[in-house]
Amino acid sequence: MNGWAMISKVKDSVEEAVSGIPDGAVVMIGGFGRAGQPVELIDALLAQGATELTVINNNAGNGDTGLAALLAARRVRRIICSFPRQSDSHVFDALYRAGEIELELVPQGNLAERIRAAGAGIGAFFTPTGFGTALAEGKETREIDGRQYVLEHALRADIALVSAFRADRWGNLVYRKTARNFGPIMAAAATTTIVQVDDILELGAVDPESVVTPGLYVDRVVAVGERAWLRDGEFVGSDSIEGAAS
Amino acid sequence: MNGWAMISKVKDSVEEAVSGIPDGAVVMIGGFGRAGQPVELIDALLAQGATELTVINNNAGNGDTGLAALLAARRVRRIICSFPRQSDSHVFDALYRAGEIELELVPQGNLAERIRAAGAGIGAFFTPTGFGTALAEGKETREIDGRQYVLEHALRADIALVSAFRADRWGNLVYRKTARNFGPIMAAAATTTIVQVDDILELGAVDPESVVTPGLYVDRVVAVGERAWLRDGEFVGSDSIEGAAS
Amino acid sequence: MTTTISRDQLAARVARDIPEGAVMNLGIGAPTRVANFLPAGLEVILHTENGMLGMGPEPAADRIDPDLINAGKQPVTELPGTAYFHHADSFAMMRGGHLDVCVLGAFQVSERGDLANWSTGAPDSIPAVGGAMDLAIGARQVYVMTDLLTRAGQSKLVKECSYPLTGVGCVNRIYTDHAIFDVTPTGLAVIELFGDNTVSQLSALTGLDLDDATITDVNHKELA
Amino acid sequence: MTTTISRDQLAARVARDIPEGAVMNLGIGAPTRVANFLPAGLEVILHTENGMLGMGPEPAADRIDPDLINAGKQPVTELPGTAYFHHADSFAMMRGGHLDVCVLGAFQVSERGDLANWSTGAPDSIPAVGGAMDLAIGARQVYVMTDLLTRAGQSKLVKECSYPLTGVGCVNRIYTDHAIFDVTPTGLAVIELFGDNTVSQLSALTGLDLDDATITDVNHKELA
Repeated sequence: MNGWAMISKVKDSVEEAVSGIPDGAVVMIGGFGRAGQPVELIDALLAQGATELTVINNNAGNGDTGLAALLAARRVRRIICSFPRQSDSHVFDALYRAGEIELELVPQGNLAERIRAAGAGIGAFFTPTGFGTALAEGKETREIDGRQYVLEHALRADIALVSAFRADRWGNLVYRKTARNFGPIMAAAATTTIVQVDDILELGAVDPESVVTPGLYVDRVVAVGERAWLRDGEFVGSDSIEGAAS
Repeated sequence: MNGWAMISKVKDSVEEAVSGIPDGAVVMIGGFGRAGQPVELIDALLAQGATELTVINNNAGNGDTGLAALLAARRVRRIICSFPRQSDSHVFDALYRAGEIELELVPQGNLAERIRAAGAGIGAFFTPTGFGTALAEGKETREIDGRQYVLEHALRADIALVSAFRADRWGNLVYRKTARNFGPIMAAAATTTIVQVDDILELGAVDPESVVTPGLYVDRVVAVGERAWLRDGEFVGSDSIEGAAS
Repeated sequence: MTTTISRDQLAARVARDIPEGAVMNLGIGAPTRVANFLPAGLEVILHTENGMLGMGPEPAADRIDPDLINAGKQPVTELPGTAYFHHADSFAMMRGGHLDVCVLGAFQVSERGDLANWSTGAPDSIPAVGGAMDLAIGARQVYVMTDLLTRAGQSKLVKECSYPLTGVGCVNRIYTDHAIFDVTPTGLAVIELFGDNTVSQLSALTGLDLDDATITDVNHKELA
Repeated sequence: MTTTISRDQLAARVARDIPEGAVMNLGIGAPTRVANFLPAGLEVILHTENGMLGMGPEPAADRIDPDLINAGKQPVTELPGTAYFHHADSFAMMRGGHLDVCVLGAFQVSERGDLANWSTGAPDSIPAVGGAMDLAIGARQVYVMTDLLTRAGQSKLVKECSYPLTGVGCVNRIYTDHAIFDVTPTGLAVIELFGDNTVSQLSALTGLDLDDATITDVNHKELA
């Protein structure tokens, strides 16, 4: 190719993918429950050592792995989420009751829209969700065409950790089923977006009509191998998947 | 199926698809230039006779067909668009100079975002586009995190006329290349969304990962036959396409 | 002691009001049972706020796909016609009024249709709202499905909610184990009684003035 | 009479400043020529605001696809790595600052970087803004590419724009047929001169105080 380097956002390891995340960073982490949680990147962030983090995620960790492990290691100062309390959120629960983690609770749709606004260059928006509730206290309200709205502001991050299905070297991404969830909007809302995928395909192998996250939103992408319930991209059943039903 | 009717949004003709559009309706019309312009639906609307319309489109008609023909027939009282003046917008130009059509000019990205806001239940939003320009005169402004923004409001419609590529009977839509443009956001922003497609596929034949407009946004869909430059969905060249290069 | 219907009977009763073609979101908990009582072959499109329309029933044990879950994080399946989308698009569907019905649980509903279902306000509880506030304002028809009384015997239908609100004036109808209530501009109206319940008994139980719309409704139907 | 370079020479000069991997939007008109001068094999990803990243060159006459056009409504092609998206997503990319560079034409640019390029304000003209205002605020680097002088010989670089603004303080750099100017906090700085132009000649032509950053810049590079 005439000696040009070609664009490649591909990193060889999760360690390389998460390198340079500073202490105090605001980190968006994709996923809804376990679906779409970028477990390998979170583990790499844990090993990398950044601390005093603010984490933006729908939940506050499940069980003892992934985000929960990051919390257990006391790397997270503050969490912005919609649904911290779950049957298996014991790590967060204990930290919260001990006053060792700050919580900003945001209705899930406002959380999603605030993240979307950050990526879309919208400074703030009037949403009907939460009007008249405790989660809108102190916020500006306005009646527009007879409906009541609350002003919510864009929510940005320094880093996004996202789990997608497949990528090409430009960073074009496709997701898989409901594991898509927060990935596309977080990828657009962070200064540096780091993505783990099952496989990296040749450029041109992702159907242009089906790209969900165009590559301009992605800074680094790393392949972590096929998820346990797939073979060559096809679902093969769940008999041997640990925790799949939890 | 146990005697249930099954969901079908499929209409047998464009006449049926546009029936009931009232005088005075606010009508969004998809398309950017000729790409994605729902020509058959516009022709049907012309035949149907509704008048005193407000039209929301990126442009204000090209040549003498489609939207331009609707304008020429004096059915449109007012147009909201970003780029009325084009080399072949002579129908609009003449009406405008004669004072026979009202124009609301909106920067293209604000137009798209206002339409998106209407579909998404956002009442208004702060956008940086247009700040300090004549198109923001009289509008509320605000500085947020050091950047200047203008408040823009959601833009709704009674009717959307959209051209997509393929649909199923639930109204799930896929588009083709840059003919996608305003279709997905207009489909979500109108009370009644009417779509023309090349073909209607069996339910389940549209890849769930690739649906661009989920069926809940679509009220009526009609097949108008394959576009001239395709055979069985594949591009076959443009030798015989009238006006393709214009 | 008034008579009540079972939770499954109530779910079946809600299901009877869901028309073919409805796009519906069922809240976590009892509302999810409504899906079990939709007639086979009736096409109702289920939305789950984590990014899916066309959700099907729970899979067989060996077909659980961890990438395919509902808002309660339970494994589900996809039906022909399914579409996936991201979280902002999913909540845009709700907020934008594109869902026909959602069915939610409740701690309390006021006679003006205020809903409280996300927090009891207990000082030591960990707050968690999830999508509750979006669902509450996010469908053309917001149905609540609940026991009329708490375990302690207190009415969940109240003059003013004492628990933190989920949404203001957002509920259209309340399906309870005693009766069905519509929220009207003048307060709650009983539109259907279960068992031997009477409107006056329900007024006593709830401490609310209740309109009797059970007869009126039938008349309207006959006149229509 | 000062010397000037041709429009194609100018397009080639702009192209030299575009690094591999840049995501770029080229405005309608002269800026589109920049693409012709990007080195073969250099991966620069072209955005067109009507919903495409990865835009390729004009097709052969028999391969014109009416569904595949750019913002100027001209037929284009797709390259491997292309992605399509709808208009709101496309303008979100711009407004959200995800484009590295856009190159625009201009009627006027003020010394503070205000841009006027959508309307001459003539009372009988039909106003049309298109995506101009979004592009103006919608890239990390906003480059203007223009002749320095109008056909009537007036400077397009001005103290204050007299034409209606497209954006306030949005321009970073102006590539003209006489010289290249950076917009700095203290006004315009000449960073490169073409032909035998001098900074003082340009000051006379434009009527503006211009910083001479042509030498300073080289020094900086040597020191870096």
